[in-house]
Amino acid sequence: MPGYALQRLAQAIIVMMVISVMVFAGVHAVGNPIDVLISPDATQAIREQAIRAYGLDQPLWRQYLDFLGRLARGDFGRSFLYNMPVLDLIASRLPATLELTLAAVIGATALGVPLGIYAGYRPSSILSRAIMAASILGFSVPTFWIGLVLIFVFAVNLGWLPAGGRGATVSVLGVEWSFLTLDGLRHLLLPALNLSLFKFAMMVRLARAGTRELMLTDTIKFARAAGESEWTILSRHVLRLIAIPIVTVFGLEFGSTLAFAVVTETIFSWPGVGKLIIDSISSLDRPVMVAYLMLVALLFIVINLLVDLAYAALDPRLRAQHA
Amino acid sequence: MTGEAPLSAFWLEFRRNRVALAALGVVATVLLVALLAPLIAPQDPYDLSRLRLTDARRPPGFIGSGGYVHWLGTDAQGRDLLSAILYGLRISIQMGLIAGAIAFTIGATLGAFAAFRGGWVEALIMRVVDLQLSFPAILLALVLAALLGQGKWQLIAALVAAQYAYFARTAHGAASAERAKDYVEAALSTPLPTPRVVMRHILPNCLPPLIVVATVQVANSIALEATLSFLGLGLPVSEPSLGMLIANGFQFMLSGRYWISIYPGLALIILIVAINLVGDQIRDQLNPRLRR
Amino acid sequence: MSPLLEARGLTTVFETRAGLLPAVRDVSFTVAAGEIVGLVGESGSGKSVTGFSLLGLIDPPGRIAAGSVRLDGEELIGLEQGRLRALRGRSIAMVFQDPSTTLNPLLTIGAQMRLALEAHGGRDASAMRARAIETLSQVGIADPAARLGAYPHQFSGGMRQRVAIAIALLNRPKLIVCDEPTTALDVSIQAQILSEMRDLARNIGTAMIWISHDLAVVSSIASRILVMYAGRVLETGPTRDVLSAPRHPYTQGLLDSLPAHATPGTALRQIPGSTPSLVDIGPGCAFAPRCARASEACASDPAESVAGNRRWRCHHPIAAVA
Amino acid sequence: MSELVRLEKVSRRFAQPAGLTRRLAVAAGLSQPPSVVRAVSDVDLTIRAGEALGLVGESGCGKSTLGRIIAGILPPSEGRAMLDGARVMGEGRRPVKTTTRVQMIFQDPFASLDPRWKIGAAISEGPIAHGLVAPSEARAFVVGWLQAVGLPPDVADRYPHQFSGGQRQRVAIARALAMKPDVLVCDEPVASLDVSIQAQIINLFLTLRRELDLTLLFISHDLGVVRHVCDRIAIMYLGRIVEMGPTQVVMSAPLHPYARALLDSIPRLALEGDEAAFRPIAGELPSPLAPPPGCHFHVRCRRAAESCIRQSPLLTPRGPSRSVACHFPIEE
Repeated sequence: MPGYALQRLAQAIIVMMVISVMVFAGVHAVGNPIDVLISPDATQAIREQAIRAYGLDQPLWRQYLDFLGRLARGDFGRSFLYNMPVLDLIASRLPATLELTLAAVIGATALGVPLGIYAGYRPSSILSRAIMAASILGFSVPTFWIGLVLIFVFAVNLGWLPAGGRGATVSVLGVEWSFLTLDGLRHLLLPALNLSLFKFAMMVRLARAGTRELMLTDTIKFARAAGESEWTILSRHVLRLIAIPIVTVFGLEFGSTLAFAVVTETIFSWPGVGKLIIDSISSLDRPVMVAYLMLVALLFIVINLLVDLAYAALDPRLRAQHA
Repeated sequence: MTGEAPLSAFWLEFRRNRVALAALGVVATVLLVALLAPLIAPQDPYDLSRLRLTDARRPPGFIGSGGYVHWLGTDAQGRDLLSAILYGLRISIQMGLIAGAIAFTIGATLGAFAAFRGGWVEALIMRVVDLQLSFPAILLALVLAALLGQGKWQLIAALVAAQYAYFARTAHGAASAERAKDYVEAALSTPLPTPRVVMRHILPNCLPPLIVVATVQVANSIALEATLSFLGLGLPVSEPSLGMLIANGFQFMLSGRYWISIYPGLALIILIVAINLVGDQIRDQLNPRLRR
Repeated sequence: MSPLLEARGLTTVFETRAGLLPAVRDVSFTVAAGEIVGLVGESGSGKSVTGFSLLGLIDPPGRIAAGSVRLDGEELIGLEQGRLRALRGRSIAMVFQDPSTTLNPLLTIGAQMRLALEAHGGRDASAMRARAIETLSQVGIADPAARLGAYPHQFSGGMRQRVAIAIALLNRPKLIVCDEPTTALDVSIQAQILSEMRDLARNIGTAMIWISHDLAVVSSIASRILVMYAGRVLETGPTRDVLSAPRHPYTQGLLDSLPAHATPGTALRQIPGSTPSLVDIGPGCAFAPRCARASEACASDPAESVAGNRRWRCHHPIAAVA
Repeated sequence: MSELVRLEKVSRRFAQPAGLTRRLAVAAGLSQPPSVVRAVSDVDLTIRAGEALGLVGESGCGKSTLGRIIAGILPPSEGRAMLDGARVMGEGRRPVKTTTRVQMIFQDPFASLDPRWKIGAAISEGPIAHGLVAPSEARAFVVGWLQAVGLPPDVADRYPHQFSGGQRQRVAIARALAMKPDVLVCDEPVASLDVSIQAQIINLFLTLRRELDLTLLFISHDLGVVRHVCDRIAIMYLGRIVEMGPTQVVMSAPLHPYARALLDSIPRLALEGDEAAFRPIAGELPSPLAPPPGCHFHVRCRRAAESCIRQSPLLTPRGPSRSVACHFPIEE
């Protein structure tokens, strides 16, 4: 097991290095940030001064090494646009995104898995067909359009819920949270619903497909032949057996939900990192882009590691392999 | 079992699912309508000289200066929405198909190559593919769209980069599975040359799962392209795709002019849902674990 | 004395797109308490479906279309689901063919045994544990207390099948349906399990229905035998009598097909043709198209003939040996 | 009879595939190297022209691997597989089969035919590619082979899924024979078939063997079938041949304790009123990943002594036609 853990750690470090090169090389190729930073009327002297100030006159590999060194010190540079340390900027935006993403993924799983199991257990019932129709829609309809419709129906037409913003927040441990106030919850509901629909559809499909295949297996027939009740079979056998693919997708989807938050945050003016990255892409705010991509990559690696650990906890066969 | 080739037997089974059949009909109709858009659209929405600002943002049913009915209303530039949607569909489908075809070719080749080469080449290729698969497509497309700038081919490149990995993974899995089957061993032990066995036996048998991925991915590219356009990173404004139409209508939504965003969205959804329904049926039919 | 299990006119059909598939047609037999009955047939003969029908474990699109199954005097067909569930595992249990797919790979053996005990009112943890250890040692698993914490993948195929048998035995059923339980195992392991099951049946008095395609396996364990073909029982009787002097031409044909008793290198007396598709089965004898003794009379369904403890369905049976 | 197939010290290892970082970890000493299975170790074997050799054993004994080495599907890790004095497969890192004179028939006729090819095309593909028949004459050629295996000519235009298991096995036989091989390797060719169909296919083998003067390697776990078809038998246990000799002699009076136990554990039809129609072997089949040292069978063997743990017995001749690998063979 320690050998396996070291192996995974080495893997993670290699991946991070590769990603840092790709991110740096990729982002460097985006336009010329000086054009954005400096007014076109600025004198050549001012231009050169700015270029030196941001280290843009150095050769590429030099910039990369500097960049790595700063990363190691936790210094991601300053945002060109907001003129503040990138890390602080992201830290101030991250809780909003995490809150939104967690609400969406947990909600989608908590609702999608039971409904999916039901749809796989009774594939021909009317409710199952309705669930599947909903999931096909959720799977197909682009997130941004659903967001528009939600705003149109609930905010514009019915006026029940706010169309954007984060609402009132409460500060806990120096971080602002929306879900602790009623107003915040009202603001959270629509964007979370919007973001969760795709994940919900995915969970339903996954749980349904797994259950449908399982119900035909000898494992389930054998449990029935032993006289176990349908509830026992669903809760003790089926749920355990479909947990592995669901945990995988839960992990992977947490990452992609984080990414899709870009869309939802844009529509609902949710002040998270998604909106930040869109703004930084359109304004070529290089340090923000780099930091955001590195952050996402790091999150992915951590999530993948957690998923693997969860696997080992769920599947005794894997425990044996890694021992 | 009657005397059909595998393909016609497949079609017979497909035909039995009426929902999937209807979806296939919708896909065909939308394709046809998009193809014939210049002939059936009441207006050429890209001809700016014909647009009248007095016709802008009119509700469905309005009769504009052109003297014909705007069945779905008009947009902020005074375009007939129905025409704009037909032309938009054309662009969306074109982008989806081109990106899908390129991603299919690159991905399937890479995956099949990895499966046959084996060893560290396979390990490396599949590692990269897995890594990329765990990275959200939208983020990748966003960054690429930002890097490469705006334009049709830049957008296609972003879509391909976001999607080839699915094809590679599927092709690798299918080719590895087929390779281990007895009929391949039988062909190799005849002996027949490996390239011939790959081209004539293995690849044709890898096609079905790839086709499933292709249907889903074409639908995904269309959605992704719309999303990128919506975020302002898509095609140039002069030839709006469906995503751009929706984005342009967004600001009028709050004032109750829903049609500018809603109708292009509906067209998009009908197309994507229909493709996914077809893909689902194909997938179910190919799943050996659901057969008895 | 009334038999433990009595099946009368059992008919199970599958509704497929190709048409109504009669997998089991009008099957009648009895099993006495403590008796081992062998159910022999080729693929598609309906032997497994018969076994599953007894436990009411037929999934759609299949259903039991007609007939009666009485276990200890209680009618099982049409029984309410809750009551049927209470009987499964407690009165009638089942062991499947492939032990690598029957056990849940994610639960320990102990947990799976506990679920089976809890299904029939098991509450006391230490009593359940004791019972689990007892049955595991009955099926020949060494150090059963330690093995309770093991997962299925930590057992070999033969050991896994023993665990499955132990789970079937847990609630002391009166009858165990064994569906090809040794087919997936190697011959040396098959021999071990066969001899253990024979001793078990003798020691604890459990009746068994042993389903197999292998005449030799069935003949080594069952005292009575049913030969099935295309959903029908063609011949029944004491194993030794049926195999040494079959009355039905199909039974004879099966025996002749075995190379074991032929002179090496000589042509076997084969049954021509292939097993019929169940969709196309007409009203007459299903074996007639492959039968050397068939005549026009075989276009009609042969009634069951009885002589002593033997029964068969044939218009032209092989004459009894004097 | 002249010697046609010859295996010289043939071994075959299989290693679990390892990922990139796993390899790095192994190289750095952080991780155990992946486990290696010796599926076949040090097998010497000859098959004479016209002979039918039966290869029997339980799962994991390496009989299928050995068959694939002779059929030129797998290269041996060590040693040589020769057909008529020439290697079956070429040399190098990725060896390819160089002869058409040995063909193979597989266990599962549902998997051994390409589902997308009409069977006529499947039968003629190899012969056309190797110039055994001109494309214009393929039709008549296919019909000839279909008739030889007892199928009507009009089935050439059908797909595999339209056939029953027995018919597919006939097609597979026709496809192999159409290459005009001298040696036919049959890997459990009747194991997945029903008893009544088994008899048909066995009869077909007997007929074809006589008519075409074929040399057979017949792999099976069913001793009854092997006894009926084969002149000579080789019994394998965990990668090694433990006993070899004329079928009748070996089966009536085996020398190796494993051969004896295997024969005893097969149930016989209880016609004679003998209840103990079989006698089980004690113990489990050991994992091929970690076979016991010395003679692999010693842990289950009643005759085992200390020398059986220390030294693995070599296959040594006993009389003119038999050989056995045992320190303490059964003497009659």
